[in-house]
Amino acid sequence: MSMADALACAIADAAAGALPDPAVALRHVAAPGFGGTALFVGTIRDLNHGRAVVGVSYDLYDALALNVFRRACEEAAAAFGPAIRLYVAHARGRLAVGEVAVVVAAGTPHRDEAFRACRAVIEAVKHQAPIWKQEHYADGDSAWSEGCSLCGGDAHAAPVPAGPA
Amino acid sequence: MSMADALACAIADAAAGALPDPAVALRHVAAPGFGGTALFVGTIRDLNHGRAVVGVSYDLYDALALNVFRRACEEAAAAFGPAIRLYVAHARGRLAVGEVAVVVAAGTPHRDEAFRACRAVIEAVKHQAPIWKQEHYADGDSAWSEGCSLCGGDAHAAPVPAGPA
Amino acid sequence: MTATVSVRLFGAFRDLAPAAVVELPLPDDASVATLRAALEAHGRGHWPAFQPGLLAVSVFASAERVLREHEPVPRDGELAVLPPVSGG
Amino acid sequence: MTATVSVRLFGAFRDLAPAAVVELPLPDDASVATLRAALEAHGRGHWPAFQPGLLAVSVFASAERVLREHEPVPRDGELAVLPPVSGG
Repeated sequence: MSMADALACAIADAAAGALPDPAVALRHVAAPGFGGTALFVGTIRDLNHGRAVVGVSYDLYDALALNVFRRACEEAAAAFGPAIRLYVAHARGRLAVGEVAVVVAAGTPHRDEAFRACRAVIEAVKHQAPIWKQEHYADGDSAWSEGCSLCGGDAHAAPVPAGPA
Repeated sequence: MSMADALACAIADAAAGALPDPAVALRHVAAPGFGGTALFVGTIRDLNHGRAVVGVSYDLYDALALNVFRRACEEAAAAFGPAIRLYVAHARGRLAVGEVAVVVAAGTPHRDEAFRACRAVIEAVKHQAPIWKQEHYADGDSAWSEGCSLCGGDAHAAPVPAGPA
Repeated sequence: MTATVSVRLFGAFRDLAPAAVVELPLPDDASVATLRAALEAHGRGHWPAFQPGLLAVSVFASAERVLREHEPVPRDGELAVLPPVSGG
Repeated sequence: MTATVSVRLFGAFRDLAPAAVVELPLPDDASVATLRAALEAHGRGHWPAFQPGLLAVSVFASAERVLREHEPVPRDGELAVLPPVSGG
């Protein structure tokens, strides 16, 4: 199997009825030589910082997000492979409480590599991928989440320039 | 929700067509307040220590295994809860390559607790539960796996007495 | 006083006895260590395929827990001998 | 020489311009830092809801990667400004 087949990255368009699917992820990372699969599923919570949440809208810079997903998978494959299969999918659009925002799966011969690769990839998705979350509250208000600055969080980024606060 | 509902442990009888099911595990650990779910799936590999494997038979001491699963879940809930839901299921009987031997899932508000709880529970299943694996090889031979001695591996166990090697 | 205890056999021990259980006469106040010695004597006397080395790395257990070597053998409920485990 | 570059807007910046894109005139040899200054000037001049503090913790990127502050603005392909991210 080629490395290209072994790594799959996707964006699921909620407006078209698609959401990241754990079953698809598990099927993608399965192989007869693999004994361990680790999966992470991120879902929309009904409460954040004490406010009742009724839904979340995700905005993505699709092209760069897919590049970040792919690089995260390649780095995990270099660290925990070469016998490894990885899957990442993230939702775009508006999701309700309990719906799946992100799925990451890693299949490997043994469990330690699967857990570590899965964790490394979800951390990259959370901290490096160009994805923004707008929370919709029960009181009708909406707000973009405070996030994780990419300044300095990526080898490609320069430090934050001194600027107006 | 009571802690009893939050923790589910099961043995799936392969002879009756049942196998641990990741979808059931994910449904069990989902809750509106949870944003992170970690799942581990253990499957039968086609190769072990260089020998071609065609199947594995699992023998379990059911009553004690369920007690060990439950204790492992309780310990993970104490360490990573109280907002946590956990699921463990292990197969009994003969499985083919690729079939699911074990599933562990943990749902929590945030991902770190989910990963750590899932890992802690699968380690307990692997090292403390009374489960034995007989591998069936392509050449027709079968052998019980060398395993992990429970002597000293558990607070309840005494050191191995000096005895014939 | 002596009474018979039943010990369930699992894993590689299961192959030694068709019923996967062995009956052993044991003094009422016997410890788990005494049970271990009795099972070893039985194995050496009755089971050509018996592996004393496997018993040495095995533990005894009830349905609730693994038993300590020096505690008395519980007389209510099940007993089992557990070779090294390999779940998952 | 000066040419216009298009910068895509995401997250909280998306609300500032209906098309979620801003056109900025920029010298051909402009660095990313110069682009940042041009976007800040545009924001202060045109967008009442513009938050300079958010821009200060944002980065510029192409479709391939986050851009360094001192490198020249690439003139082929897309440009975007990325506020702090919150995926997953």
